Amino acid sequence: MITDQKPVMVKVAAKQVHSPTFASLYIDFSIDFKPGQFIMVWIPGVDEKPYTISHHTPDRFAVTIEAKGRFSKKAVALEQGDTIGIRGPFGNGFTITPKTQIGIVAGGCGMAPLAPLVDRLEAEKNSEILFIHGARSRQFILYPDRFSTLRQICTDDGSQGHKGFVTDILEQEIRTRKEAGMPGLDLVYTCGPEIMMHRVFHICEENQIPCQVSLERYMRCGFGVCGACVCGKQVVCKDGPVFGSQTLRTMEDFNTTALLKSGQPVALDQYASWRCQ
Amino acid sequence: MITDQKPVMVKVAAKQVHSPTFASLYIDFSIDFKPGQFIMVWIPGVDEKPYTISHHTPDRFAVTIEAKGRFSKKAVALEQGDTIGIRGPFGNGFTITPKTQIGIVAGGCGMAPLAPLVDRLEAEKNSEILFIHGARSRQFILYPDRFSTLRQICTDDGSQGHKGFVTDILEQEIRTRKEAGMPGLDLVYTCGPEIMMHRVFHICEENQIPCQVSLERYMRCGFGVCGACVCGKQVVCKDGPVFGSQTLRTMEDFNTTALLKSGQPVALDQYASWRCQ
Amino acid sequence: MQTDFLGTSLSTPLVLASGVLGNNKAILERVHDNGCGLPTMKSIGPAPRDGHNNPTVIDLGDGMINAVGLPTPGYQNMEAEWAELEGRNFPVNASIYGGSVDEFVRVAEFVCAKGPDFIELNISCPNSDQHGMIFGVNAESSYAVVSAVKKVIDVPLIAKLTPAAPDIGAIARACEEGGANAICAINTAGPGMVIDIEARMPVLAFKKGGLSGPMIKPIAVRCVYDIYRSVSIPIIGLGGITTGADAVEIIMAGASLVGVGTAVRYRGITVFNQINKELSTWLANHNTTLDEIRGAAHPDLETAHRRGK
Amino acid sequence: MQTDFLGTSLSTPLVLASGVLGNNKAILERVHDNGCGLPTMKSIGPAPRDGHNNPTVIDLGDGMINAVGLPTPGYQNMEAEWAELEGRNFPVNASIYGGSVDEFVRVAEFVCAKGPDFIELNISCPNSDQHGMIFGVNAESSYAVVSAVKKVIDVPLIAKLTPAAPDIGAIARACEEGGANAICAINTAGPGMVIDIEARMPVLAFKKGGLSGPMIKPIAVRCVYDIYRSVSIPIIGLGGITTGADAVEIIMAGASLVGVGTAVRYRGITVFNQINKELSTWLANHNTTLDEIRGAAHPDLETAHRRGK
Ligand SMILES: Cc1cc2nc3c(=O)[nH]c(=O)nc-3n(C[C@H](O)[C@H](O)[C@H](O)COP(=O)(O)OP(=O)(O)OC[C@H]3O[C@@H](n4cnc5c(N)ncnc54)[C@H](O)[C@@H]3O)c2cc1C
Ligand SMILES: Cc1cc2nc3c(=O)[nH]c(=O)nc-3n(C[C@H](O)[C@H](O)[C@H](O)COP(=O)(O)OP(=O)(O)OC[C@H]3O[C@@H](n4cnc5c(N)ncnc54)[C@H](O)[C@@H]3O)c2cc1C
Ligand SMILES: Cc1cc2nc3c(=O)[nH]c(=O)nc-3n(C[C@H](O)[C@H](O)[C@H](O)COP(=O)(O)O)c2cc1C
Ligand SMILES: Cc1cc2nc3c(=O)[nH]c(=O)nc-3n(C[C@H](O)[C@H](O)[C@H](O)COP(=O)(O)O)c2cc1C
Ligand code: FES
Ligand code: FES
Repeated sequence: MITDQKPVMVKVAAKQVHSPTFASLYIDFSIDFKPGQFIMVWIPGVDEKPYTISHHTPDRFAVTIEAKGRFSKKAVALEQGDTIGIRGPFGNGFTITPKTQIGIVAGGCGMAPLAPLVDRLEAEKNSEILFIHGARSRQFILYPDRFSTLRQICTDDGSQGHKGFVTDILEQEIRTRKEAGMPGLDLVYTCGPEIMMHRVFHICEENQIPCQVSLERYMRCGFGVCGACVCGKQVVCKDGPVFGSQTLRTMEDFNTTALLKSGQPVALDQYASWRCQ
Repeated sequence: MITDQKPVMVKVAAKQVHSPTFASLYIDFSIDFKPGQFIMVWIPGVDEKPYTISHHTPDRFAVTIEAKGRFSKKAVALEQGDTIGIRGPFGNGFTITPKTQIGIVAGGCGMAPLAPLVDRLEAEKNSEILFIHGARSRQFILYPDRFSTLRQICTDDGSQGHKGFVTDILEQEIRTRKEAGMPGLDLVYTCGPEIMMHRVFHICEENQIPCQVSLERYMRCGFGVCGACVCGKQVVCKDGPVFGSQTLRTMEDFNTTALLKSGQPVALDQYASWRCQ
Repeated sequence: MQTDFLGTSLSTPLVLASGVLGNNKAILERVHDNGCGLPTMKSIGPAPRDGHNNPTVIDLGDGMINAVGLPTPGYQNMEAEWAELEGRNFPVNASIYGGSVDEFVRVAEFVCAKGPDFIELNISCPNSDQHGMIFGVNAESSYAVVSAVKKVIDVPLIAKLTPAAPDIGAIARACEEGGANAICAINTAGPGMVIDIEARMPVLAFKKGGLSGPMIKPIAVRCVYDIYRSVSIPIIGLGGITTGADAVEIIMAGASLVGVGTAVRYRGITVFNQINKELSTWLANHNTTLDEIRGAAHPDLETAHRRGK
Repeated sequence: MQTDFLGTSLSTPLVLASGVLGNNKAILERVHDNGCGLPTMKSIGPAPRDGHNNPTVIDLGDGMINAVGLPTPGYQNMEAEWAELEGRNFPVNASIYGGSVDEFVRVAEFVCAKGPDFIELNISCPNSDQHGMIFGVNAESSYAVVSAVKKVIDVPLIAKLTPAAPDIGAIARACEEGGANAICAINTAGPGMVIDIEARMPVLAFKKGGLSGPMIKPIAVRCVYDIYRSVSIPIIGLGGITTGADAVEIIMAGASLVGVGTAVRYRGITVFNQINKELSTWLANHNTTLDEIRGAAHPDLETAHRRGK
């Protein structure tokens, strides 16, 4: 079935409310998929926005949405049986290469694209995972019981784990391993607020660790034609949303600039709509 | 390769002149094909008309054309290296069922669609062929050396074989076989002037022999949409051009009516453009 | 799926597009027997006309391009066909064209006396330099021809429109005001041209041709949507309809009947039965009816407007 | 395949269609590096505009439908981009639009001072109620806007036309008379509409959208063919061009340069290099040149007319 042309209408098969603002919508539909790819979700009469696939089995998948603006509030208010349209999957997804020591650094619902990646790494059992997850507070920690890998949690308010940033833990881990003569990280995957990902990238650069980040920009087509999502010379929906260290090094707009709906480039803090945290 | 949409441009690889008015154009092109099917031949700037495939190998085929009107005169005047467009093959082709005693009755260049059928029957060696071929005169006998099966020839002027009609021979053969207690004909394939085919059909009907005739009508699309070629409720280009006894029995327009280019139905003699003889 | 249309009961809501197959009574009947509720005859013109030389009809895979050129025996030369049609047991839509209001009137009056169930004015054919097109792109001339013909015929009048009209809703309204009982939309789109790069010339002998089939379906749906919002007479929606889902789509845009032409290329003459089956299966699965889905893509319009057709 | 166009030397005869990718300097440069001789910027308008809500761009398999709705930062809010473009090593075509002749003039004058190599007037975008369309379907208004803009700019002016014009040749002639240095054709066709039958509403938020890609190629070829016969200025031909063979086809219809938009969907950003390669292979195999095949589908026209472009 062709799923990347006009929307395929599907029903919400189940809904899981994670917190006052986070919910996952489950869809009973077989979709071809690679961790890190996204779909366009259409709520007829409202709008259409990109969401990462946050859970995937051969005949069911989910998206996890934070209620933030007009669209995402309507999305988390959807109930079982409601009909939405989906197009996709789009984007490149994470590059998965056999590595031993893997870092996963998630911020807020930046956990969404990373979750199926962790599922996959856990199933493949080839690697040891350093898993760091930050959130506003305890109740915003997504998928608390999903993974066998232990997560190191940070919260802004200290309601669970470390009070502070995921990057504190990442830096400390890298330092500890180095000092202990333990094997260092071979690769770090990260998703979360762009400022966080930028910091993770730089920590990785300082320590010569390859890094993959998942970016977010305003999107229209989702398949590399309209130009709405360009970030420097990268087309986020098509070349990305995942970018590796080599590309990130030359990506001037990373953590600095994003285009508004009008096409106007603005500083990221003005854009304000990046990955929910 | 899609060959039944817009014309595929091909070069005339070889030309064989059979008589003052008949020529075969050979094309080095692999075309999927069943005996009895036809292609539309486009001479750019001139016109496009249907022609039966008269010779077929995996990488070469031919059409055999009688110079008659404006288009066919240009067609037989084409030379090796000239470019034409072809679309097809179209139509149903002959239904080939394993039979022991097969009659082939060709009139003039009605030999064209029957020739690859005879080639095939000879190759399959399952049947005995009664092969009758009529023409104006000796020099109009197509493919004199092509077949291993002996042909019974009739000419209008008696310059070769029987002076008279193919139907004379057909009737006589049927009678002789019956009288001699020999096995009768299981199936007759015929192509030639419609009046001849009609007569062949009736002889077959009288003797309970199934018959297949290949009809000809003015054509535009070649694939059953425009309606130019309708003959009663049959669409000649798509349901035909080959029709079997069962259909022929209900086909009021067979040997009576054909549509002009304008769509006007006229008596066949007025139409005047049927299978060249 | 028996459907009432302007007082005539049709066995199905499907219409055979004019110019496709409908060259004699036998084939119109066969199309009807295959599930077409209303077969349309090939457009009948004021004088005998051969149409263009070949190539005239070319498949492009996702639709066709054609410039048949309005061949017609001429309205006065069809006695045999009318005689055959007299004893028919199915309704017939007679499509006609002319080069002037007078010609349209003359043909319509003559044809009407022959007893078709409907007369369709082809004020939209793009394939001839002299005929048709001028009426369908202009509201005044559309009104003029429709109102003039309306006076001389006593069967329902269908106006067939071209998507080339800058504002097809306005044309439809002019036709309604002129007395049209229904709108048929759309005729072929474009025109387009296909050049063969080896021959270095257009493939069609007439060079340009009208586009039909799946590639024009979005244009057809948009036109029916626009027309539905501007008239209250029923619409025959066509242009690329190939499946039951396509039929549902154009009905939701506002069509009461659904025309099928080019799809015969892709699914054969039995396409009518196939579409009927798919359509009724869809309706059954969705526990709904044709009446209920008609115009469903216009939730802002009065239910009354939707049900009126 | 270096090509001269209105005095500027282009690395290839390929043009990036406006509205496709060209949202910043980096991507324009990338497109250029991938074999596009002339990248066009997304159309710049008189005031900031968000465009329509999503869905705005939908692939239909054989083309796309879009109603992006002319988003623009507004001509006065693009200093950063102009600053970046200043040091560029590739030519840029700045597409602009306005809601009135005055707006066109204001935007054009301002943009021209920023140093684009060409200014393209989008008098043809069908996606906004207020903008553009009105000019491109009417010869007088096309003349008015072109001639007014021409007075205030000192780079070559390209008029981009819509296939919705009843007589696109006449529009092109009016633009030529108004001072246009080249014609770009075509903008999207239709408009069309795609209704989702489960949602029972149009898929695009704006309901209607322009059609692009392979499904409109026959319309584009016909338009370029018509324009070629009515003007003597060069034509940028686009609409569905996806392969080298498509490029040859539209060049034979009369195009001097070939635009590429929707094909990026089907073959990626490297589509430009792919088309260049296919085009030059075709030319080599046929022992011919771009100049020789340009307008080849018009054997009746003077060679002089064909060579002049
Ligand atoms: C590849 C990708 C994957 C994504 N995956 C997820 C996911 O898994 N889960 C998830 O919750 N979200 C995800 N998003 C984000 C999601 O697409 C929406 O952007 C998010 O849900 C907010 O949408 P909204 O319409 O509700 O909010 P908006 O109405 O867009 O508002 C959210 C905030 O952004 C600002 N804003 C919105 N649009 C603009 C604009 N054009 N210019 C400037 N500011 C703007 C608003 O002012 C507000 O502060 C993803 C985005 C991308 C690109
Ligand atoms: C399925 C099929 C297979 C065929 N196979 C062959 C084949 O293998 N070999 C072959 O030589 N021919 C074949 N033909 C016939 C061929 O297509 C042409 O009809 C034939 O070559 C004559 O074409 P023309 O244009 O040269 O002659 P025309 O110019 O068509 O003239 C030929 C004669 O027909 C009359 N005529 C032509 N068109 C009309 C019309 N519309 N209405 C009334 N009278 C008309 C003319 O007055 C003239 O007497 C086949 C036709 C069909 C339908
Ligand atoms: C070969 C062909 C011939 C046509 N001839 C006519 C005609 O004579 N009169 C008319 O009103 N429409 C004519 N049309 C247009 C069709 O009736 C129909 O409006 C159009 O093809 C769109 O429908 P479709 O996509 O289902 O084919 C013709 C179309 C084709 C393909
Ligand atoms: C998503 C999209 C956005 C477009 N935006 C514009 C625009 O802003 N200005 C313009 O002149 N044309 C615009 N167009 C039209 C294209 O430039 C081009 O004329 C049309 O798409 C036909 O070419 P194609 O088939 O190669 O895409 C847009 C087309 C698409 C698909
Ligand atoms: S969203 Fe259209 S190019 Fe990325
Ligand atoms: S030639 Fe068109 S239907 Fe037979």
